[in-house]
Amino acid sequence: MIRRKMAATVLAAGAALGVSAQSSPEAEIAKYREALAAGNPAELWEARGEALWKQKRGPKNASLEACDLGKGAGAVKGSYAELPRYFADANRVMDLETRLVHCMTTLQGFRVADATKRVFGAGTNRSDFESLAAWITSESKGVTMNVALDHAKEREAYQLGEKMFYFRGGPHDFACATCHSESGKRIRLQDLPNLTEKAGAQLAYTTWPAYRVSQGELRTFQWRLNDCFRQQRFPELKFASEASIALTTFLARNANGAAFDAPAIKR
Amino acid sequence: MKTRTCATAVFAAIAAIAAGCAGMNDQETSQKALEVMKASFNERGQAKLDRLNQDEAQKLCSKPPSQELAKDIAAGIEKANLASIRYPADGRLMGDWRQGERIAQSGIGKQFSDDPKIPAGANCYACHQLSKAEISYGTIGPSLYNYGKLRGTSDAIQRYTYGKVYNSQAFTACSNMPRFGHNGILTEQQMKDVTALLLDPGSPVNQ
Amino acid sequence: MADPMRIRVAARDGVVNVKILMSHEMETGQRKDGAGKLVSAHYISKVTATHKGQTVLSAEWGPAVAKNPFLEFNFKGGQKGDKIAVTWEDNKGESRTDETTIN
Amino acid sequence: MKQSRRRALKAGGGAGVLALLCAAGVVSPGDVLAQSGNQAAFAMKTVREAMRALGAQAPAVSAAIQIKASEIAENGAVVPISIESKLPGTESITLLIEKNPNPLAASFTIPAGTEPNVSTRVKIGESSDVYALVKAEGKFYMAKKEIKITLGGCGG
Repeated sequence: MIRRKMAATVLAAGAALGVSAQSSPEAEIAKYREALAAGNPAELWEARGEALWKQKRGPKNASLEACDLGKGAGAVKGSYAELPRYFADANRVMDLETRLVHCMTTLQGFRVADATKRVFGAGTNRSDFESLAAWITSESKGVTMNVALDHAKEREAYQLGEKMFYFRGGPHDFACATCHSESGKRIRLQDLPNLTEKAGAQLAYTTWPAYRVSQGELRTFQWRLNDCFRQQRFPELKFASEASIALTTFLARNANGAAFDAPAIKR
Repeated sequence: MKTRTCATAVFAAIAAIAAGCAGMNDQETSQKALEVMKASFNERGQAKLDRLNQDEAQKLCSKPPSQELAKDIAAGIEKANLASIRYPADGRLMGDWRQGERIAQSGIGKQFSDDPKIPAGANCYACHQLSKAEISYGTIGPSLYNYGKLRGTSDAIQRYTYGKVYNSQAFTACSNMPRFGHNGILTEQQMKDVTALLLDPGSPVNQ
Repeated sequence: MADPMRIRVAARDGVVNVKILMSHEMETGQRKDGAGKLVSAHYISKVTATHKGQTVLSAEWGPAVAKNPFLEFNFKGGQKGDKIAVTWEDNKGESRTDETTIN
Repeated sequence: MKQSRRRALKAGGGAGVLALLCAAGVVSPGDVLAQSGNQAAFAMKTVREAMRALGAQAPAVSAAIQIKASEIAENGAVVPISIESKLPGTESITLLIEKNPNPLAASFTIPAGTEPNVSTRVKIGESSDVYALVKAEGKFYMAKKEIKITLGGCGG
């Protein structure tokens, strides 16, 4: 009964669009997105993140200012455009969030379990990772994506990530590729980026993290992967897991050459 | 068109370089990727780790769509999947299109965030145009508007349509479409209702 | 304590453009939490913006204003260096004031 | 009734935020008091009642009021809307959303020197007419625009 009412609304919408609209649904949605961009609540997370970065915390009462994100201790500007990367001190490839866990444990003395207690925020229960990532990534805005595959482990991560991208599984037989390997497709009314082509990978990767208006939260790339797999009907992707780093390496590398443009705002 | 091919080629080249340097062959890489995935997921709700265990079709279809399957392999997938289809014992393949429309609109079911007690939807509109009234439809699959009007409701069409919903890969190996009956996403009645949505002359799909 | 607002002001040809982002949940009072319990209404009900102590905009809001509210307006007569202050109050009596300078 | 509607919205769009949406604009009677101003109007259930509570009996439609918003919003949780009045002596601008449980969403008082042009973002539970009510030189005028809310994609 209620659904019928909703359907009727959509029906009316369709009729109105067909007859009287001066502009297409696509043009109206573009207008909607433009209006959103005029003020991005991600800024609220960026401000919190910068304060968190500088705040002395944890058993060692230290800030994260000595954290090496790949360009030297404390160098934040442009660092995200080169992540994920191999870190010799950990002898592995890390994405931003994984590196932050590393710094929180080594510099601030947090136990991993404590540092990762809340990886995705909900309302006033905020995630430090989302705040930190908002600020750190904002310091790469405009910087050209440049993820290297110089180290063997970086190349391996890319290669594994590619395999995972095409991995079909679960009750729905979905892979990342099911929705993201053809150009010009959409799900419902949402355009789907083709992540197997440069333009699509660049557009998608450079616009995360993003403030999701549907959730009223700032979400990072770790969240993006987690929620894609949820909708793929997979089990839950572990935060900062090796698979998440491999997939991120695959997608970030494919975005090389594009100017980083996040935190963004999305539906 | 040309630039697209070009971009794809460059892309493939990058991938090849990446693959070449890491010193694993393709099969080893697939094996390692699966191991890494198994260590990287947690069971949550109804989504257990066994969802990472691929069946034959899933294994063979884990590839870029541009990479075509050998004809005999594709035929093998289709044959095995065709054999899995179970038609209703009562012989009736068309249910209630009104219920079918509801099922086609609903995207819930089988996610770790879903209550397994609530019946799953088929989420047809996510990928297909069906009725003209619903403007929010996807384009991953072909438009099914006027599906029944164009094909009629002969026994053969009913069997094909129900079968396609039950197991899409019986007819197209590596189809993007979920195998709703084969994988237990929809019940028999739900598949009948979706078949009716597609075929019933009274359905909004055929107006 | 509520998080600070982000206030952006820009003066051009004597017109000052003000953009404000506020950190607030804007709970409607109708949403249920994970445990099925109703989350009580909590929303900004009043906003006042002042320029050198004079009100340049005041607003009354209900809970239909979106989470992490955004507000934009323009006023005439601001000079570089003038202070702009914005205050919000919510239905639970919490409030927050932040300031910025026209640049 | 409310429950099933919530479920329907959820099925279509996904996140639990939609549950919040369908309730957008609801004020329980207890919240209405406490503050000065137009509080009674915020509790009204129809556009007409809300306008009356604000003192607007039968506002004239005016082409001098512009509601700037996209005709389609991708998500009802955040719908950007700007209202501009070209009526001389504009004193206040009020935004109402017909299909929300409590239509009155926001009301702005415009002092002299402030341009009668404000932008904000609101929740809209379902496709709806939105109204801009403007008080200028002591009289009320209004404009109307329909905004459609589309359903989201993926798995929700």
